[in-house]
Amino acid sequence: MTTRTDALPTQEMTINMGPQHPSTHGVLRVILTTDGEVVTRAVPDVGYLHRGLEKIGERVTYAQFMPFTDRLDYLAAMNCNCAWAWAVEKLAKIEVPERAEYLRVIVCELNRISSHLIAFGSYTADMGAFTPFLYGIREREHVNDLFEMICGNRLTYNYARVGGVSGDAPPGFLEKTKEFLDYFEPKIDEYNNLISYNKIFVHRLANVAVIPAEEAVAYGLTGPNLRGSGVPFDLRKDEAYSVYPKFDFKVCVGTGERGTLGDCFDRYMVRINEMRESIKIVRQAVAQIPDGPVLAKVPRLFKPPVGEVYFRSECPRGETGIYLISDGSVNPFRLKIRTGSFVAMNIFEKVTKGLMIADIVAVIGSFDIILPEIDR
Amino acid sequence: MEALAISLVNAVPLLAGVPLWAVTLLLMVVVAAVILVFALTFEGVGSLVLRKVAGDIQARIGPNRVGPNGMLQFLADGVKLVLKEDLIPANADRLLFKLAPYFAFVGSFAAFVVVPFGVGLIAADLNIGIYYVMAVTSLVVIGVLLAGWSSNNKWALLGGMRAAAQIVSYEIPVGMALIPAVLIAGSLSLQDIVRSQSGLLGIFGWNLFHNPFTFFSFFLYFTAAQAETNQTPFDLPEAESELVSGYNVEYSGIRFGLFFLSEFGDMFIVATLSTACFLGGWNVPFFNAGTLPWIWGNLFSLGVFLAKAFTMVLIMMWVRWTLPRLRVDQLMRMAWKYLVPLTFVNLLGVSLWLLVFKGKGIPAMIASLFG
Amino acid sequence: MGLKAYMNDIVEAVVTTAKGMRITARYGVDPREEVTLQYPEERWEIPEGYRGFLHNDIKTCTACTMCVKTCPVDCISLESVRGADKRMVLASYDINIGRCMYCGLCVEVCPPKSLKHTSGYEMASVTRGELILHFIAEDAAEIKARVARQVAEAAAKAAEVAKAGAQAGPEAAEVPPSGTAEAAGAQASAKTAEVPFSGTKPSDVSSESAKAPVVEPKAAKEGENKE
Amino acid sequence: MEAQAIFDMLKGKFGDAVVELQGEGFSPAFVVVAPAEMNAVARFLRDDAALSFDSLMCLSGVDYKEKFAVAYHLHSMKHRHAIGLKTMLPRENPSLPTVDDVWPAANFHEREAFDLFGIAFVGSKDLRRILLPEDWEGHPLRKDYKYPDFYHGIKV
Repeated sequence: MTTRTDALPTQEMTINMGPQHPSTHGVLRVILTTDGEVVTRAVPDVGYLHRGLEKIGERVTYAQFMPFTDRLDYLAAMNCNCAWAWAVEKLAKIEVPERAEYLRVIVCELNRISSHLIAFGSYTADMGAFTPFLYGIREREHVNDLFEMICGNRLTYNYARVGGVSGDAPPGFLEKTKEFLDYFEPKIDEYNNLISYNKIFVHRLANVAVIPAEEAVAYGLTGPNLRGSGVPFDLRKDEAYSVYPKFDFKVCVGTGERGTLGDCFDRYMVRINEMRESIKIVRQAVAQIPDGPVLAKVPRLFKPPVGEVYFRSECPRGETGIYLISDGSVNPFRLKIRTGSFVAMNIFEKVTKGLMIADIVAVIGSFDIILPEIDR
Repeated sequence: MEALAISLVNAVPLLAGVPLWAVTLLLMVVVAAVILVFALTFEGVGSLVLRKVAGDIQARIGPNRVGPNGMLQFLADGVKLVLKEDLIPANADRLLFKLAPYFAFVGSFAAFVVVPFGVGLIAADLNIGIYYVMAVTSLVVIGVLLAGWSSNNKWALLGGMRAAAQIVSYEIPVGMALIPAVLIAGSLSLQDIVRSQSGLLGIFGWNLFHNPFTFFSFFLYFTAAQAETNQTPFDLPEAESELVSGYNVEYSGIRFGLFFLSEFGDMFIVATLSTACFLGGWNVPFFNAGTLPWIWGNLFSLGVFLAKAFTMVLIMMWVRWTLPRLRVDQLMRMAWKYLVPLTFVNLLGVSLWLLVFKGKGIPAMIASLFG
Repeated sequence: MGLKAYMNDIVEAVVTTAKGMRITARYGVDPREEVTLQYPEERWEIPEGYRGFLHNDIKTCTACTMCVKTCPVDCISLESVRGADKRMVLASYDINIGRCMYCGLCVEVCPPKSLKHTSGYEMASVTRGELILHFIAEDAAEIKARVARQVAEAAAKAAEVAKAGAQAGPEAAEVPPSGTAEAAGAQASAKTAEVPFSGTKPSDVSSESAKAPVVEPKAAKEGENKE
Repeated sequence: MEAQAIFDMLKGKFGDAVVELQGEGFSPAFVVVAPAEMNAVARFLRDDAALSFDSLMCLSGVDYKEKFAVAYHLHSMKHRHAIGLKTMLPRENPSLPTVDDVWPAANFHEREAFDLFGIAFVGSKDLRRILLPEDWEGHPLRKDYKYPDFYHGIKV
């Protein structure tokens, strides 16, 4: 294409997208510099939801911090609860009863399903199809019912405890879980028929914001965002924490089936496929769950030994790493939470160069960011 | 209209003393008022139906609190829109900002004039009917563009620009897809087009089944018209998840209401045009409503026409709640690379068909085979 | 783009759209698929162990302050005085449910299991003060005064008993001769009147809390009404 | 590769710049490096074929009361091993070379450490406050941080 120099002089436009924009998934602010509809630069501005969780963590005890992890990623609070519990247990070398680990895996994977349902739903809503969003919400409600049954709350679960879980599964919980899985499994095909392979939807996502594998690794992407680039890295397999090694499941990676490997469609598809794998894991866990206690003996005034530990677990939005420094007192000395969405925002500016405004929305949705996790 | 006025004067001796122009004017006002009321009612009911359909499709219930089963929700919405404060942004171009909604509303409302509701139910049977509809509905784009520009809001501006590009592009396939019906009827008048589809062939007399090209024309028209009315796969000008709400982001109260109404008006116009041009208008299979007494024939044909049009509206809503939105470059590509060439090919096909088969459609030919 | 790819594109678009529309149509016509719960009329079944509003059964509460210590957001405040029988007597027990995050940690640590989650979840108020649940209707100062009186009486009685004992037998001479019973009682009351523990008071609403009504019975009733 | 082996390798390459190995009680073990050599060590860790730490999992600032520290958690996608890097900084004007040219992932983490600890990363391509407002005073995660009473006249 030749560029004409005698053309009408034009000016770039700066648009403020967010923090109150319907499809920035919360209070993300993006400063767009556009040439018409084409974005020349998109700078993310985060921090509107900063609550200083890390500072709070230094002032409360290890057990008291558990409810705060609910607020870390409110769509996957179970995963965050368990990540915190695992990190503290790794620090203090606490043996957790096996039944508790199984329950944790069950709730984590159910939460992964519900979180991916929101990711799927809000993504399609961003793309203009509102109906799948409500279907996603409808299915998520069943997961919420299950969680309400096991821990008493629907959003901020506070279920895991240092040394186990807060309570055993009530009678009927495992049966209901199985029922839900049977009900839910065919729905994934329905989603695929309804929207995933819809021509318009595919066109919107394919070849948009392609992230090659090396770049994804260098930028520290994790979780579905990394696997969407074709890197088969899943902490459940590679770190093999908890009882995950006992289950048979596949690591879903992007295949570039409708475009280039590592585009938005691959990241989206990884999530859809991961729901199937989570169903598999929950089925196995429900079948194998042993009897026994669910909470190890942990002293009420819990003081872990002096030390530093970094624990990473696979949350729906990527690796949630907890760097925990203990000085031997009842409070953590320093705690840093590294989250998948925070890292994903780092690559945002790079991949959005030259896209259109509508694609910005597609990219935000494909990373499945959640703001409390970014700002902490 | 004047002829109607003369017959009215003849029928009602009371009016004999009144000058003819006054009667005509009075008649015009009455007809306009009737159509306005109809349009507003339709738009109100349409918005209710839209929400109900959305609820059904999305496994919800939809509005059900105002009135029995939520039937009066549209009244509540209307009252809310009228009573809400009408805000004008400080930096807006006040004149254009106030003017824009009227353009949009007039554009969609004026098209109702030539809608053939029944055998004799048409406000003005213009001999350039289709052309007129195309022309006045284009006024909407001026309103939208003005709204986008005068709001002094970047999102609104983007929405307005998108709307302008979109509607201007899609006028071409819309027009081209309607021409087959004009060719078959040999007239631009919508009433003539509807009449050309009557006859004893039943639904096979409709232009939809005239020949394969008209069949495709219908779908091409429907697709392109979805885009012209900013319906969902093509709702880029408002695109609430991208442009927040597009061109009407700064509007509130009754001014927003006018945009809202014009959107539904457009929807209905598209439905009526596709009904009149492809689905036989007020024609009923194997029955000529024109043979009935005037009042019954009109009522009957009105019912048939509205049933067909509402079915089309429902299908539009169904599409709207199923599909995601296109990107702006894809939208343009779809218009210029797919719809425009296809409609031209179609037009060529229809023209050749009419030339070769002397204006006869497939059903007519089959019927003539059987005598 | 060849003609074949061009036509394929069109066919694929039509087919995938039709597929999607079939699914939405199925939901659209099937009323059984509607999942909306008509909330105020219909309610969902609250499972056992639901973490609703907190309720403290003050009869069994031992004022041990475990709940106050464990609360991550400091929403519980209690005042207690040492009673005549050496037990702690609650003077006030307030929960600011506007601040509570329903984490359930306090319920878990409660030794007499007097603090419980009810199944109540509905509450609206116009002032923040109304969001503070007062579990003891009586004024804290009154209770403190009463307890102090009781303690004094008990001390007086004890002293009397001791005096009687001293008069009865010579071995009772060990009773400290100095100080009359009244003086001992006054001393004791002065000691107990100091509040041994005062929980954190919800600071931002403390001024409003005085005029707030007692909402505890209502919350409990709401919980029962769920069935 | 084990932490001890990595430490020995780094010690051989960088000599005195590699201070000590923090093994007991640390998971993963930390290799403590002098701040000036940080970038070179990072580059070596990434580029060496036997190490190839291609991903930076986490970068955190730490306030050890008498000293600041920056802790790096590295992971190798190729060899699937992990190591920690740590560098100690003085409390006055803590600064060290950036590693965002080695791992682009470092940028946001460095901005966070700059924001919450006031640690300057020299040579960073974009070092602004990230979570707090641009005009916020102080660095809240420092142990000696005093909570402000007001921010722009609003009670905090």
